[in-house]
Amino acid sequence: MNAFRKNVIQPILDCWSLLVGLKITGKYFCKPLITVHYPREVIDSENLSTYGGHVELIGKPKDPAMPKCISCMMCVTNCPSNCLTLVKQKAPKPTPEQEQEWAAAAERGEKVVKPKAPKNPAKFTYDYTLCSLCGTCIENCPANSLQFSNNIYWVATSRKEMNIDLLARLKEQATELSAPAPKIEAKPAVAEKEA
Amino acid sequence: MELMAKVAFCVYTLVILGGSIFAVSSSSLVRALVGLITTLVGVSGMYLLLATPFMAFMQLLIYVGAVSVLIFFAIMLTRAEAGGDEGNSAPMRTYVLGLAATMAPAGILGWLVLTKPVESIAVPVEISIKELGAGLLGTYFLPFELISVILMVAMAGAVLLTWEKRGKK
Amino acid sequence: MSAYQNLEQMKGDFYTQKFEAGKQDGTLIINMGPQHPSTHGVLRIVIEVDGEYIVRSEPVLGYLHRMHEKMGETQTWGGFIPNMGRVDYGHPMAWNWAYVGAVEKLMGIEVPERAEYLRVIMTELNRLTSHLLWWGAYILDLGAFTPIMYAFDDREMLLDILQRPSASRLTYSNFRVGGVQMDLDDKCLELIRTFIPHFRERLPMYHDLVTENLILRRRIEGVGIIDEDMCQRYGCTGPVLRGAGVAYDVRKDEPYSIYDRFDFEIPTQDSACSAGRYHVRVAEMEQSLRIIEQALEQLPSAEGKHIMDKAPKPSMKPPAGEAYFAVEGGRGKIGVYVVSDGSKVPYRVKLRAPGFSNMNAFAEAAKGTILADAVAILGSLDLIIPELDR
Amino acid sequence: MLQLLEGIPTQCVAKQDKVSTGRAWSVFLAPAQIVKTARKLYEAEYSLEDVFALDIEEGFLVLYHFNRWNVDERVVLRVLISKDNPTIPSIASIFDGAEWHERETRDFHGVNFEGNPNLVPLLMCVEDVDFHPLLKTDKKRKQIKDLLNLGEVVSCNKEIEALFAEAEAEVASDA
Amino acid sequence: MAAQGSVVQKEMLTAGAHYMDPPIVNIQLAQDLLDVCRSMSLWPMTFGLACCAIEMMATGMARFDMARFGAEVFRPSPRQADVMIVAGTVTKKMAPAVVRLYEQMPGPKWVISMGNCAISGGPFKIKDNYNVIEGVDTLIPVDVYVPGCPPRPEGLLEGFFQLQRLITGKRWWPVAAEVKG
Amino acid sequence: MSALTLYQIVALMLLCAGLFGLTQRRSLVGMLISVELMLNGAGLSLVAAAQLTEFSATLGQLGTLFVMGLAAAEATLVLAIIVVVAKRFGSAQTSDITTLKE
Amino acid sequence: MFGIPMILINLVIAAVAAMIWLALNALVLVYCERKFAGHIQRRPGPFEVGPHGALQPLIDGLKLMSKQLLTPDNADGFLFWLAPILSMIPVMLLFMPIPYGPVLTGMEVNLGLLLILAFSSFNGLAVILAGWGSNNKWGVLGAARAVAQTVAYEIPLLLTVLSISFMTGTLNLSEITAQQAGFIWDWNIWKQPLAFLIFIVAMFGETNRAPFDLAEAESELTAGFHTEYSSMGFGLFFMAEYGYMVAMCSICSVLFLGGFYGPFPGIEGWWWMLVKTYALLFLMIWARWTFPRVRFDQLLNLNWKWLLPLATFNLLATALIMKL
Repeated sequence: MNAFRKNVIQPILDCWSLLVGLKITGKYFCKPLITVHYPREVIDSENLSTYGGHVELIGKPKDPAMPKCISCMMCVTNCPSNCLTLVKQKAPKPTPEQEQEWAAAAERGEKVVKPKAPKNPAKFTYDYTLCSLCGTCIENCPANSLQFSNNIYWVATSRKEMNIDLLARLKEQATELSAPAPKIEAKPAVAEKEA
Repeated sequence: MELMAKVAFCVYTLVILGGSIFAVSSSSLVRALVGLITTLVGVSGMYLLLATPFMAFMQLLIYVGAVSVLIFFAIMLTRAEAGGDEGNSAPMRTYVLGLAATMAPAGILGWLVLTKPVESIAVPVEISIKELGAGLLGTYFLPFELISVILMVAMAGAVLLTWEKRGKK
Repeated sequence: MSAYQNLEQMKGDFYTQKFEAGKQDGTLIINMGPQHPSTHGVLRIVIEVDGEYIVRSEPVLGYLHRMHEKMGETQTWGGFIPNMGRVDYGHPMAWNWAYVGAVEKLMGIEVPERAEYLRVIMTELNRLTSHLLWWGAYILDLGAFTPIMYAFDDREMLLDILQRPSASRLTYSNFRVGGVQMDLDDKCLELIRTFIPHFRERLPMYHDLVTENLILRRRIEGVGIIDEDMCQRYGCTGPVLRGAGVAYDVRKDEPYSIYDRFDFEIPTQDSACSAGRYHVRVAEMEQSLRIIEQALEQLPSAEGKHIMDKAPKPSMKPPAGEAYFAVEGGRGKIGVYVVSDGSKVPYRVKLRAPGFSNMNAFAEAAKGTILADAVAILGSLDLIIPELDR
Repeated sequence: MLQLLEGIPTQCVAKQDKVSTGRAWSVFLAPAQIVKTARKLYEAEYSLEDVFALDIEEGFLVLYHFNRWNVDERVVLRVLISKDNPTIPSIASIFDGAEWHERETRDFHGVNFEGNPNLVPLLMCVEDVDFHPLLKTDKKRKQIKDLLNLGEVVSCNKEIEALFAEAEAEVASDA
Repeated sequence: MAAQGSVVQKEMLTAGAHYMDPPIVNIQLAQDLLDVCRSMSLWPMTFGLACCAIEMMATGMARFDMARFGAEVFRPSPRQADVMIVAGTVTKKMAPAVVRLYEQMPGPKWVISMGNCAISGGPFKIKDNYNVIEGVDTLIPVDVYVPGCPPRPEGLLEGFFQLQRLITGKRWWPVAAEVKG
Repeated sequence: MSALTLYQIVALMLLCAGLFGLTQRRSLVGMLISVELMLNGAGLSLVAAAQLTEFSATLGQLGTLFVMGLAAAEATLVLAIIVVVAKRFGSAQTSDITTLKE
Repeated sequence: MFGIPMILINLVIAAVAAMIWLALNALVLVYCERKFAGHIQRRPGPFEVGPHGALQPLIDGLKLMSKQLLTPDNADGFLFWLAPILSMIPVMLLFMPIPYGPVLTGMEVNLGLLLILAFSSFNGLAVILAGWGSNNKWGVLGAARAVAQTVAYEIPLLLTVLSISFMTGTLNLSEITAQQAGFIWDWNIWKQPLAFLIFIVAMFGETNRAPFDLAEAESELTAGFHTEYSSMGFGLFFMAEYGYMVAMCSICSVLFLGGFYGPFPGIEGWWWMLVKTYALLFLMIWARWTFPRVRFDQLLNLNWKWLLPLATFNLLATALIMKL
């Protein structure tokens, strides 16, 4: 009798669970959808702004096109994936007059005050494809010149595109800020695949 | 209608002929099976022409649905290679002997059929499925039961033959 | 090398060749993977089947070997942390913690209390995402398409929460030696507080839809026995071990950080089968919720307590020595062993992945079952392939 | 632990500081003793955590971590083998899980485990059979005394003491 | 040190099955129409390699729902897939399999390289790299790169839009509003 | 030529094909296929004869039905035998199973 | 009329109509399934291609047609391409004897039910050929599973159909429909509830639909028997599967749910048939997106240990009641 109950009655009773399953999916069928229709609408900016896109430079508050960066190389040395390249600016090449002046000053025994190299970097490139978005560079920047960007919908059709010149990007952003032009798709049309 | 029947007969004959030749001659067993199935379909068409649709559908149901699948399983279980099993052609001697063995009964039977035709009618008799059922359970009850017993025994035998304990776990 | 002499003749796929060499009659050798929907990535399993029954099987690893241990010897101490987010994408916080904890042991750093609480909260939230991911994927493997969608609905809420302190959605690497990268803001805490009751409401639905389902119960009950002895021999930990009836949890038995301050249970099941592991994981989700609730209550206020004030620079130089630190990850005991020679770069980093040991028991558990059971067993082990291959 | 090791000729048994290393005991063994010890540990309900090697100047230091479920007492077995003949008996017959760990060690360092049932590459490609990625360059390789310390020694034989001799002295001088 | 570099020669990989035979009847209009059809029903192959695979799954889930663009039909068999999303790190051991799967796909076929690992080896491109292929485009021709570690699901959707644009020469959907930080 | 004759010729063709196949095939499965061909021929012949003469049509159809049943039974058994033979000898080729001869 | 008999013209028209009907239904059904699944999962499903994604199935079909046809290297090309065609044609024939309305019957066949059973057995054969022809281990495994499954589930299906024909005394589908005219309680479902249940379960098994989709279980067998099929080969299998579903559900509604008759007299018409068929189809879709897949041995156990005895019992009981 016990075996009968276990092997015959119980399975039939268990079939009820199938109906329960159908009921649940049926219930969800009637509920409103939760999809964000992406290109037409996006998840709220408040949420998205906490997500880190690639790294970018922050401009000075007064001069948005000029980075706060002081070329201290902290980010480059600490980056685990070696995706940042920074070239410091060299001191401006002295003009002949200046050289003469300095030479004269040296002769006079005065202390020569050579102009120091400007602090902002000459070249600051960033290979996004190598980055692991760990944020070490941002933490270690003494000038707070780096941040995660909000450029999170970005795709490319070649590897080179993803090697970003951060200075140029900052300039572009600065001009955009000053004159908010309508965003035009400026990506070049790509040749047909069948070619 | 007469013309239609003739056309249909020719078509079915071609299907049967093609199928059976394919079944006998192809080197791959699966292809031979496809040939057999073609023949079966052709024969069932013939049954339709003979006004026995019941037979036609039973032919499809039993042969295509059951026997062919069984044969397919036989092919799979004996791991016949796709092309290799009948790959190399038979020696000439077997070929000739086989042909002779085939031709002898064919000649005799053909001669009989052609020279001593039985009186026949042109339009096939149609009987309803009810009559068939009545026959099955009335006049031919014994053979019917015998067939079912044979099927039963065959199945039991097959299971017994291939029974194997799934031991070493 | 003597042990490899016969490898010379074995060109290419030596696993299949090995199987074919000792092949019995009537069996078929099939390759599951490296690209196969139910191996969750690029695991490959060579299976010898007799009909539908598995005669023997041999997992082949290494399709996602990403040289983490090699990188441990080339990156700086701080620079290795991003790797920890990628070893196990299911539960990266636990790996972060294991590595960071080992280095902290080595350097003798004490972590600020708020940082400890933040670590607990984030790790447990992450454990929820890990279990939800497993739950959905497991049911998907067993052939039901809808539950994973519901699981991911909840998971997306969790990801939104975790995205705030880590700026990332999946490969979190926000633990730092001596603290955590970013603090949880008020909005985030509020989100967590609303999430907990929401998830408590959802759990019964999961049970009704899946756990109670007749078909699912028949699929997983009594399938893939990994009992206590097997766990000991193979070194299985985590839900696999708890599913075999041993109440072992690193959080309880070897309490690290502040886990001894929380009141939670270790769910166990005695059946040692896939169903046991399934129930353990589902029950663990509730326990995680409990821990998070308690941690939120006890969380010290942010004022005056900095989470990173004792943290050394990424280019730190720990003193020479060795340290082993074990934490409880979503899949079992995660152990990180580090050796320092006093330089900027670790001398050796050894990652003890729980999935590696759990997977090891697969071949024995799957023997004699049928092909569909292999999928059920594989899923119940909750594999994350990068963790296996490292 | 000490009872457990009775009858096994250990090279060195030392207590370790749990807070800073995470382990309770450290045991140095000769390669020949490892199987016997593993069996004892298995009988005492220890389970295997991992097996791996450390590339040091003296040779390869193969480490085995064991832990128990009911008692938190992690044990590390250390076996020092020479570079010329990096061979060590396999414990895969006792702890089946060791098979993969040993194969992994073989992949990374080229340590051969005698008696492993299936010593083929686990993680590496077949082409990379004789390439061992974790071998250090001579410049980077360090001596054992620069890396590890013995801890609170219970018993120790001469060889091991000699290995750590200078380090102890250094520590003493530092203090 | 083992030689880094692809296991199989590049010439061997790209020649052959990449492009379709020329159509029998070549009418521009029909081709354009077919291109639109192809771009609107890109069936991806279930081919998750590593972390990015989870984000790929998330893209198919209810919140982002790739199915809206007809890309829901994840085919397990390469024979029925149109686009291969290489989501994750390709290792030396895996490389032959990737190439083989690519060659098994019927033309026309496309490849989306998702995530930094697949694009260039990402964080695993180190000096002593011995096992990670530095960019799947050294193995098979890649059409669209979706950077990120891992990219957001929106990123993958953008990758699909870009692929549709490659096929038809037109972006079909509006540009999403930018995130205000 | 009457319709019946035509049908009989077709049936004869099936018989010939089956016979020829039986002699030529060297695997048991192939032989089984040939036997099925012959059985079909027999069935066709039976039905045609019953339908196109004054003879009882019921008997003809039922007889063929019985033939089909027999064919199914025969196929089952032969399949079992073939499987056993294949397991025993490792092949289902007739040339491999001639151990008695040697 | 030029000597071409009427019956041939009828046949051709019926065949063409069946083909169009099949293709149309497959398209609509694919769309419905994807939408339905989407809404169960709280997402819209196809949405952007055409209004609410209505063009999606059509575009998928066109794309499939324009893909490259690949024949695997080691495959037997003849068998490989025969299989999809062989799976497609019988499905079309299945629609012939089904009465979709008072005059909407493709071909009046007295033995309609027998014809359907006969031609539905071709499906298993096509699957087997596909699996074997593609010379792929997954394909062979999937084919073996599919055949064991379809052969097994055909038996309870046959037995339930037989019990209906016992009751109605005919194998003609039009007659069976005609006998159910009248009110809703005249439908066969009330007379044969057990048979209805068995038929529904066996229907899932016969059409290889989840939770019984063992032949193409993608988490176990990659894609099962059609692993190697690309382009239209796959498309044909896909269409055949959906066509088969529609045919089975139509037959079920004819046998049990009164065919084209409404719940009370005077409102019969083809739309009732459509409504009933699609209700059953939605049940199938609903089940597919809710349940996990059963295991292979459980599937066969269910058949041999439950469905078969129950169906036999049902048949015997029907016979007994009819006799009394």
